[in-house]
Amino acid sequence: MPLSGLTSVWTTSNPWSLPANASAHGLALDHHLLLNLWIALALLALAHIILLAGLLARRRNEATNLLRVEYIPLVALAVLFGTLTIKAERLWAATRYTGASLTALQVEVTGAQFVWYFRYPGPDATFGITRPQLIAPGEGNPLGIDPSDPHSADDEVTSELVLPADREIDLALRAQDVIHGFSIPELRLKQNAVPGQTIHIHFTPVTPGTYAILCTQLCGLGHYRMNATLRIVTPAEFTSWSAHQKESIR
Amino acid sequence: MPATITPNKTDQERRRRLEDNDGGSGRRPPTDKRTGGGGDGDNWNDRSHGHRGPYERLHRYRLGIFFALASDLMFFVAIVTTFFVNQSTGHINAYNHYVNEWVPTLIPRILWFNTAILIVSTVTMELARRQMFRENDVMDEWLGLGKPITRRALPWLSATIVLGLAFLAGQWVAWRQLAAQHVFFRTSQSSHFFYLITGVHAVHLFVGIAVLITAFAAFYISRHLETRQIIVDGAAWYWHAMGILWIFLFALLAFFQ
Amino acid sequence: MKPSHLGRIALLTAILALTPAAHPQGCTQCLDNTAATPPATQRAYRRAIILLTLTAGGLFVTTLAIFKRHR
Amino acid sequence: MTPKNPTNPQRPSQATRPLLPTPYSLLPRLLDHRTIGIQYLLLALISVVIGTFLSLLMRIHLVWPAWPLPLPLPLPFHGPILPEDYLALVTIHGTIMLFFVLTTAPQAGFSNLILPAQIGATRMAFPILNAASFWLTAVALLTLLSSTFVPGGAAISGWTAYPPLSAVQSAGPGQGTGMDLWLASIALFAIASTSSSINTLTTIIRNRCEGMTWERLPLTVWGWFTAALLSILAFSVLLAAILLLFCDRHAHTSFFLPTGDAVNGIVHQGGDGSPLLWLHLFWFFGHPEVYIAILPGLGLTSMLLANFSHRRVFAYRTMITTTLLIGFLGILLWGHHMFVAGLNPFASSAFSISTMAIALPASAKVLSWLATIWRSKPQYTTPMLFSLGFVSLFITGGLTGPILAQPILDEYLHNTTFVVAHFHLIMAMAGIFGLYAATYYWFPLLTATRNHPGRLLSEPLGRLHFWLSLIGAYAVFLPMHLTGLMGEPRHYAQLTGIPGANGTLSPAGKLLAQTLPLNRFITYAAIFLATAQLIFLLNLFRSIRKGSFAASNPWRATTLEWHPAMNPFPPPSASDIPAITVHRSPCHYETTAFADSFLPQWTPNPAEPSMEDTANTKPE
Repeated sequence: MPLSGLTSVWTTSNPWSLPANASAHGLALDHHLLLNLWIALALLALAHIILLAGLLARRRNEATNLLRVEYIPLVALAVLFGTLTIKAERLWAATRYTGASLTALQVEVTGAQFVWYFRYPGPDATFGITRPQLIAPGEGNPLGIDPSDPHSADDEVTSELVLPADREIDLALRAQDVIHGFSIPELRLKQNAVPGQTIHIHFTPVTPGTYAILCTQLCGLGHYRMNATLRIVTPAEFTSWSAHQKESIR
Repeated sequence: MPATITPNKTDQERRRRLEDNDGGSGRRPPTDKRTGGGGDGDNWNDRSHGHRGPYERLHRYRLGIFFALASDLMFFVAIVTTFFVNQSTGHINAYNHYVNEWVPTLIPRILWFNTAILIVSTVTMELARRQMFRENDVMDEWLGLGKPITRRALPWLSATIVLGLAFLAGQWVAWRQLAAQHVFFRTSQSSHFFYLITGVHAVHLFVGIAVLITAFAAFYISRHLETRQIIVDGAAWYWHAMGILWIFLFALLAFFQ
Repeated sequence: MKPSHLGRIALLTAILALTPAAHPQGCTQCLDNTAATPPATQRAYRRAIILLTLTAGGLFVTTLAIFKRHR
Repeated sequence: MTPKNPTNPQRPSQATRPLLPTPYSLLPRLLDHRTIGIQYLLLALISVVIGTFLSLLMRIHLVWPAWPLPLPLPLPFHGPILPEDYLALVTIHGTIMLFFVLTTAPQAGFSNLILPAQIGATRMAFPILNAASFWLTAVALLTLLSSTFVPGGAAISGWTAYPPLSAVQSAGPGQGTGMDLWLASIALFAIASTSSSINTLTTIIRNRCEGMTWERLPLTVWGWFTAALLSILAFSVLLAAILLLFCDRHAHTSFFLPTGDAVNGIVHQGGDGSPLLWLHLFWFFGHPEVYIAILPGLGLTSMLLANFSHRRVFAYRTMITTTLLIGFLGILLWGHHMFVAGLNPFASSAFSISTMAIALPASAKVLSWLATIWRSKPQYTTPMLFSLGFVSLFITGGLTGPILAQPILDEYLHNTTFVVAHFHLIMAMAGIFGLYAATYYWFPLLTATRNHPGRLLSEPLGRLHFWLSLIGAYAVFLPMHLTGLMGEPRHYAQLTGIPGANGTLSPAGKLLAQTLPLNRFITYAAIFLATAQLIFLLNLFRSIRKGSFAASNPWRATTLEWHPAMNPFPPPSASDIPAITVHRSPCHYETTAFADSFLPQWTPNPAEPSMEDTANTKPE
């Protein structure tokens, strides 16, 4: 399809391209984004050509045909923007309207000034209760996990997000203090973590590799260094990694 | 000029100079209903009365007050919005249950009484306002035949001031009663709103009373009839708006908590 | 008691024992989802948005109407 | 009108006699709308100089982090720029530029100077309110600037001030006194601009001269009208939000603070507030605000394009409608700032549709502009050039709007420099070009006194200024789209040497470092753009004193502000104040083979009224 052609043109001919996509939903997003960019570019060129041509051409009586000059182009634009909207809404619905499947791997992401914590529920697939009073990064309990809760025993907290490829991930975003923005450019993922709320996003990473996790919502003086690393690994590597994590916990 | 029924040039000029130069100094009969001429047959002469007539200033101020009240309404709407959202926001408690800890603040019974007072004060205010525009009296007063308007309007105006002060006192009592039950501004989510809404409204009424007192003084200070009319009229519209607003806010606090 | 009964009871206990392991994830999820935006809060926000837009839009149109009367 | 001008009523002085015992000569001057307009413009000029300087500091710091600002005395931001300093720069830059330049100059400055004249009125509706709102604005500016001197420095939470960052004092330096001062300043500004908008609206509706029906109002007036209408609706909501936030900060309430919010070990125990609520209230104000900044520019551009291409504005009535539509839709689409902020996905879809809808009135305006100048061989004066620049920038910045209006794309582009580029092109650059067009166009009216006629700004300098500014604007903000597409987030105090997870350059560090070449270029371009503005300042200060005198209607314009009686020079004598009457809609030009003539709104009809005239003045 021509769109992929455009994509390749963009990514090859342009030294400053989008970061390579590493998620399942990213490809469609990229296509739609590039389609939009090309349309914008075309309209930009068209408008400026009309502008310059109109300025250079010699004087003539003023246009009077409201229908031809104003309404027909408007209808055309309306159709164009309408189709773009519908396309975008369908992509949006696909990623956001429905929750994750029950088999999705659950990871809790917690933003605090100025660091990301990642918590894996462990074998019981349930996160232990957290209490703000218990938050003590110094004593190795940055999330304030309540030890008296049986579920919390096998929770693993890491500073690096490790995910298996090709499995749906269900991220539960939380923030301890202020609003943070959880963003993984390569996964075409962005969602604010709001204090007092748990916000779910779900996606499927596909390409193994290490990627950047950024904070994209101004959260204080350390905003610029609030980043973490995402490692997408093969399912086998992931199981061994989590096993190793359990070792380290004991 | 096209052939339309228009006052002749001199008349027009005089009118304009008067309109621009006299700041309602009353050199023109205040009940004069002359409408402007000129234009090019663009139904200029079919304009609504008072648009070019003597009450130019009055209507200008009315319009200004309308816009001020419009933006004030948005102010309160924003607060009410916050009320609805905070009312239905909860959190996960220590036992991992989702709880909503909104506890309605029981409104003191005296608020009903206060509301009644405010409604009555609106009526008296309207009566005072009506007295300002009785044409015969206006003519008399403008011609300097006594002060019939002042005589008629002052009692109602004073009544409004008294009732307004009574309302504020009543609100104060309400706050005292809540404080006696150890319900303060910071006590609970709903008490925030009770004190905030009643407080902000009280501030508005306070301003209103200040204006009313100014109007009262204006009867003795201001030499211009129109100025007096404007102050009373403006105060009246403001007062009505605050009255209606209070009824909504009261309903919100009484029934929607 | 007959072995068949024993079998049934065993099956029943097995099911009862295994269900908790099967559904906690579901529970965490529904709990979290209520925490994210419980219907009440969603309704409140919807009401808030509508209230703001309607009032503002109303005032906008009213002003236009006034202007039109004076035009 | 000038102070001692007889048409200036003695009413203000009477009304304020009890208030302050100022010299009788000074008071009318202070209450005179032209003086107030000039005061507003001066305030905006000071602000824009400061704001530009701050933006340069940011750009330089981004690419040369080590470079300390060599300020002699310990002013704010001297020495090496720390991360919190950078965020303070961001905050003050945004606040100053949006509020004190892009809102103040067009909406209060030029509207005071030009609006009454354009509707044939001799003064604004409420002179005292007018003066009060200016002085309130001045106090607001001083409050904002003073916040940089307090311990902890200025607020660091950006011009949007999202809580809890802005609600909790311990959330960072500058969130204590600095934040309080910021809130106070914005609250004052909100009150000031609400009251000045009340004044504008009342003036437009009430003080029009005879024959000035709303079909005949210049589009600038429509722009001012819509913008003022938006301000009275939006600013009071901001005021309420600020009041609530202030209670959260000082009265132990929790409107925006959730239970168990733990900032630096201090756990907030209170009711269940919701940070999202601030976003709703703020953006309900914030989005109309950006339209307030641009609407007057839209109107002015239409008028100038028509004037200099010697044509009627194409589809005049449609232009009025679109102006109002943009204003109306502007109220309904604030949610597009919150697609990834925790808004309900369904709400996101709704807001995205209403946002896409506004692309149509905007496009209608562009079409009408293109049609107006199409094959018109316009006259390339400096105001015309800046209007054309406005059109170009409006198109370029506007086309990225629909992209950002789609939630799925916003999921990638939100808070990247792509957004920064978008709103700087369409709001900041287009807005400032509109202001320049206004300045070059109305300079004769700005400088006219009753002793000497108005002066013109130098045309050659103006043209130079235009071309350099246009090149600079595109050079700064086009590459910024690319860095945004590469994933560079906003508000980052550093792009290099960001500590990674394990010592080495983290993936985040790599991603950001890739944008450095472009960012260097952007910084050079920004310095270039800022330097180009010195030409304007030079032109301004030179022409104020020794610019060439202008005729009473130098641009052969048709709108009322060029009516001889509206010009302070020569001062009309008390006896003959002409009754200004409007006979037709603006922009009437006739081009015959022999000559091209123009019919100002105020000249009576020739013997036989032209067809277009009657066609155009029939009531809707």
